[in-house]
Amino acid sequence: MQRIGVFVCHCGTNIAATVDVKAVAQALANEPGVVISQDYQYMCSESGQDLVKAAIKEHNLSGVVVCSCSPRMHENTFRKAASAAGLNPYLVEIANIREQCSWIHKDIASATEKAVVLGKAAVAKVHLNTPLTAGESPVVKRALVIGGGIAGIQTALDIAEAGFEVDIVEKEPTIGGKMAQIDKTFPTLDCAACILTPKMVEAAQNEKITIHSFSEISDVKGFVGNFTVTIKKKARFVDETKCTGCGLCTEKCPMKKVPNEFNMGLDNRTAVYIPFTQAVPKVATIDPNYCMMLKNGKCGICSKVCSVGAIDYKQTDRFVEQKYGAIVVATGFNPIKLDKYDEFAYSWCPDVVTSLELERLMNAAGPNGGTLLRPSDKKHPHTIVFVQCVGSRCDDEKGKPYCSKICCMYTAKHAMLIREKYPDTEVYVFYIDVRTPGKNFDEFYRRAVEQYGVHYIKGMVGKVSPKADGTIDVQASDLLSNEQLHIDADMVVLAAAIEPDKTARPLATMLTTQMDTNDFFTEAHPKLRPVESATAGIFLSGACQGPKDIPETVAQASAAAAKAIGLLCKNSITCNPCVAHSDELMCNGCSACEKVCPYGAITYQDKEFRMPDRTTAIRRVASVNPAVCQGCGACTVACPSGAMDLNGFSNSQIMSEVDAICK
Amino acid sequence: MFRISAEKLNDLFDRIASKQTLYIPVDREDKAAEYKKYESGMTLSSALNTVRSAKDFFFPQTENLAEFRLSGKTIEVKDIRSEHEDFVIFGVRACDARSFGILDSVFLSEPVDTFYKNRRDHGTIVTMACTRPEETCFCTTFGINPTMPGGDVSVFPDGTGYSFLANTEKGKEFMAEISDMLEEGNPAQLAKVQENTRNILKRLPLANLKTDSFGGERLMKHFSSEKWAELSESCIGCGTCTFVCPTCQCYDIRDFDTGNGIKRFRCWDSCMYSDFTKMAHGNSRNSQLERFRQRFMHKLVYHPSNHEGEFGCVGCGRCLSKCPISMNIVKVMKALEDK
Amino acid sequence: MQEAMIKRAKELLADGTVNRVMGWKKGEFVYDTTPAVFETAEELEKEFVCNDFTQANLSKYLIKESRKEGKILAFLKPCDTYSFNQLLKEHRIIRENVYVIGIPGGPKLDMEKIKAKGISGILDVKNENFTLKIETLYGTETMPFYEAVSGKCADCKSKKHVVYDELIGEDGDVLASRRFDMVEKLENMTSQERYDFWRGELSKCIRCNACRNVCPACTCENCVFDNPKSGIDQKAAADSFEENMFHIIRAFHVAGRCTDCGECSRVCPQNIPLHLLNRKFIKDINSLYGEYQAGADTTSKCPLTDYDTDDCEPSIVHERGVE
Amino acid sequence: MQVNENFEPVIVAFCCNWCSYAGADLSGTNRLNYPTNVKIIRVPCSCRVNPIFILRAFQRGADGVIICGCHPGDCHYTSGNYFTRRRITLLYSMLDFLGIERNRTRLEWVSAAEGAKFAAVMNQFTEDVRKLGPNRRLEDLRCRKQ
Repeated sequence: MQRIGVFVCHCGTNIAATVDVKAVAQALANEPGVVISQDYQYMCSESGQDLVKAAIKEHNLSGVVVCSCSPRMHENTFRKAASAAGLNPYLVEIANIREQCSWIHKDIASATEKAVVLGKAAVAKVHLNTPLTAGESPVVKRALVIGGGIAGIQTALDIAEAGFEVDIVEKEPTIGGKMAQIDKTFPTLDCAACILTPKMVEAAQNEKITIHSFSEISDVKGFVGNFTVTIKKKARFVDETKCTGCGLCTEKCPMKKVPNEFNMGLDNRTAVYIPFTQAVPKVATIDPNYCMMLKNGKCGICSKVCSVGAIDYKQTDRFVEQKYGAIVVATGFNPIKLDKYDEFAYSWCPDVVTSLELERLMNAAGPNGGTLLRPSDKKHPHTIVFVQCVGSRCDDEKGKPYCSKICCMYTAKHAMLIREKYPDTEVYVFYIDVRTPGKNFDEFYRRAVEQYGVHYIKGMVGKVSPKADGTIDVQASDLLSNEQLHIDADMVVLAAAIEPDKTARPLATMLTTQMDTNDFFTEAHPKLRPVESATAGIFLSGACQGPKDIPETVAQASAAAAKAIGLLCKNSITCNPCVAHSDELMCNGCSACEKVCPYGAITYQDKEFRMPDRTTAIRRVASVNPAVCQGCGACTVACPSGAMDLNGFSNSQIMSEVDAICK
Repeated sequence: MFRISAEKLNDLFDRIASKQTLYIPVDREDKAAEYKKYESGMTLSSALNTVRSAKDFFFPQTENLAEFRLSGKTIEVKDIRSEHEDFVIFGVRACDARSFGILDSVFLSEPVDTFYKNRRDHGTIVTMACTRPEETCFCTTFGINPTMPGGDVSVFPDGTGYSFLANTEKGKEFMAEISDMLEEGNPAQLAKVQENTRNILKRLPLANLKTDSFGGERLMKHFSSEKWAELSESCIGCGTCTFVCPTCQCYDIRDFDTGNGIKRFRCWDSCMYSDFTKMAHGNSRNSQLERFRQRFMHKLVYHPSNHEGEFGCVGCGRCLSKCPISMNIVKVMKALEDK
Repeated sequence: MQEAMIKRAKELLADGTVNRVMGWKKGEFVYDTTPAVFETAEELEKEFVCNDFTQANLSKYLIKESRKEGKILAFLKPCDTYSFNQLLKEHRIIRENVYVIGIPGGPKLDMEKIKAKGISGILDVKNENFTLKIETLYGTETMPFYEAVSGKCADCKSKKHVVYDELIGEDGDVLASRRFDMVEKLENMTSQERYDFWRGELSKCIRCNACRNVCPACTCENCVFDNPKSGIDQKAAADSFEENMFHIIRAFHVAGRCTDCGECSRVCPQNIPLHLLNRKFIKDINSLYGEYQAGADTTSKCPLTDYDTDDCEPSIVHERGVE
Repeated sequence: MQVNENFEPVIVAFCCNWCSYAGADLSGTNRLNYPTNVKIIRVPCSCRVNPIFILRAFQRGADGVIICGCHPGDCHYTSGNYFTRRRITLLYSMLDFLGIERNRTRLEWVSAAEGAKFAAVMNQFTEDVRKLGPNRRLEDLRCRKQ
């Protein structure tokens, strides 16, 4: 038999002025199971709480109902009080008779009547409350950062700084990402390599950081605090532990006609290669698509020249399994492919380039050693046209609906750098809008226009047509003067939209995190939890969550690191006990619950059961991981058999409240 | 024997209905027949039988037994029994009429089910002889004569009218009330109709079905028969056969919490259901085979064993036409009978 | 057709591909065929039947059968393959243990429709050029074939088999059926008329559970209406509310999963048009969330466990049609 | 339709803990009045509301049922209210199909900041239900108050 205590709070006059609290206490005293019903001036005060505690002990209460303010205010207070008196804190229910009764009603009689009903509903519910214990789950004190661009590096450094082990998994042979390819950075125009490479080295030298370059994630299991990740270390045919990065193999390699992806295919590299001088780790990699030894067993020069014997043609993919407490996703972005943009002649005219290609063309480590020359004839370009929003803010299938955010600024940067270095070159920028919010951004853009005389034209380029004389006819409209323009350009630079890396989607599936329709990772809350994914223990860093420039990326990377550190600091996580659970005897194994779970908390297993007809059967049944479940209850309604129920808000509890209210 | 011509039948109904509640079989929109409370202008159904049997009048699907009123911490028990009003069921076929006897043997034996008895005491059964049996009919298997349907009053249609014959005291009282509307009967015409019906009965596809292989003494033989597995394998475990059956009499007693108290009621139960006779230890019959076997063993073996050889089936054929997967007592009997 | 099926079944039994055959068994009359499992060629020869009355959907039996020793051959009509696929999708059937032969579907005949014509004492029904020649105890009767076609076949949605290992006969196409006409007709009634219609129908319910137990989507280990722990268990509709409750919740639980096989209405002893409830959900899903046919494949997302951020608001219910 | 002046509808409001329940609290904090007929049941998310609860409320004597959740896109659990929207739309449509008065059911999105909206919604809904009169089509006679 239940022994329920009811405690009605006056809240000074906040409640007592419109609700006859004594009448409420009296009415609830008559409810089945209620053994004591009291009212008090301020139930949340020290002495009020003592009243509750004393009653719990004196009457050996099995449940407590407090009729007071919103549970959002003091539910925790009274749970703690109950706990202190030896009653499970989840045997406390609050009837909200202030915010949802005394404060909104004026007539004492009807407000009192309503308060009684709310009290009865709480009593009915508490009858069915069960003691709940918040579970604890240990935290593995190691973090995984997926992606080794500036976001990943910054996150890893911050986590390592806090004293935790952290692994970076990078799919390319070197970390550094897109920033390593960039020449100068806006709005300060300092050299990207100069600020990035020291960080790369720092990451490599930090003893808390392990870099898995040329590696991918192949499997993720587990949950917050306790992920088990399988990392695929792709065969690079060079023993990382032996290679000194001397580069002799790359010099001697006879296969020299491999498109160099670091320079956006604008020049060539060898089959055995180190992507760039400051690569980290500075280890050679053999490209099996081009290496003659790997393709047909003829060559082997690199192996002969390597003084440390690092070349290993027999190397295969290796799989490493590691446990992590937190995972940070920093998979970054890529410019979209422009092969569908026939109007810009990108596919067939070498002098129509993307902005990232321009970065390489202008970079001292690029194909031309830093001198801006046209790719086609290596001549100095005198007229350059920049086209903004290529594929950004697009409604059609070719492009992306969103603003890529960084293009306005880097184009201003490019224009300014060109005008600075080659004053005889005319620069035209066609734009829809120039968007420059950000510290010193608009000033930067205005300098390009005012100080450097860049021609900004509001309008869209309609057609880019390469001409026989080597120049390019750019046909465009000037929306402000409302006229059609033809510009004879030497080069055209397209500001291609950026999109999440293609590896992000399968990764999101493995991590059971959510993505938006553009494949950007969805944050747990757009305003209040911007660097956490909705899946506990998975954090977001950099452009994988949305387009970002470098300062924003670094800021978010550190924020993600802070969140990860916050998690790793704990020895264990206290789980919310109000989570779903499945009654295996009723579960059909139909997977409906799993499909609506936003957290991937539900898994299935085949279990042997003794059936009512005395046979045994193997049935597929759901089980909920209480450490991952957040208690939304979506699964409980998706489940047709009612096998899935929610602690603290069970079907029977809610129905008992319904019954009490409608009675 | 007294007679009324067909065109005056509704006048008769009006008369009866002016004195007590009258139920007659009428056609629904889907052409299936059901008993309805008579209202002036209703037409008697020409269908052989109703979808639901006439047992509903004495043993309704749900029936309130008691009430508990709850106020605060006190409980008050309320007896809600009241005397039932007199009523007449018209047009009951011979099979259903026999089923009342089978129900009586259960409900009226000690301890008497007073709810059932109350309804039984106040009901007058006016039966109707069959003239056009269906292919699913096999009442003769159980010794029922559909040309002499029994009940308190038997009615015999002859094509142009109906002859009435009182069989009981209650029947005679009923006849007395309507005697002024009746004329003298024509026994010769009636005999011709009955002769014709008897000839059809001999030609029925199930006319040769016999009960010789069944009865209490065959218990162990049939109980352990290997045929049950095959017979029950496609049974979906619904309650259709039991709910349309005129002799199935199992019920469950349940409490419904209205919020202000408890309403205790009984409702039909089906031995085909997986939770039938579920007790604290679990269920006594856990497989559909056992449940299926129970139903037919009850009708063909246990019932005659407990009730002086009377089988628990009247051959009305409802389960034959209504079982979702067309498994029925005839198939069971044919599978189990001595070859 | 029946001969070809028996022949093929015997071959597959003989070569060990399967050890059982799921089909239909002859009854006392032409129409009372029963789903059955056959284990030998002799049984097949003697009792296997496939005729105008073999309507029962065999898919649900395969939940249990596919968990038994060895592989079973199942003859599935087009509509049954949808149910089969849906059950595969819900992990209820073990595919490897079933050998599916797709057979042509209906139109099958409904005995009740013949009897509704006042034809009684039926001994045999023959289809002669789409005229039914019906032998009865009271002489020979005739009626047009199409007037006896069962409700589920009259509204046939597809003659295409969505899953099979082999076919007997030709595969058909998805049809443009007019199956939503009656739903639409009801939608265009006034609220009061709809209420009266459904009260009239649902008040006939005797809660025999035939609709639920035959339904290939109702495969719960323990139905909420049988489970006292659910708090809403009921054995009989003790009040009109409980009639509504049972049928609303049952329709809701199969919404997005119901393939519209029509078994619920076929088996209802009281002829309640229960399929209209399921069809209402299907029609709503199609019009609000995009065309969706449950069971058409095993990979698509069920509309009720899926969403679109641009989904319509429930206020659409308040705004459209007739109040 | 005839309005019974003395009829006081029973209205059950399911509110999600994170947005609408907080919105209801805010309308209290701001002393924005709505009728006492409305009684709130707190659920973690609107997607916790099982159609069974809604029918149960009508069975037990509710005259109107309203569900309130976070605005689409703002769900604390990211996707809960999207599921709610589909489920409840279909359920309400089914109730309408069965001839249950459509104004007895409602779903509204109320954020934690929308105390005024919460009060306005409840005032409107109560008025709509009051106009409909007592729920007779989906009640359980056994539960009717004597």
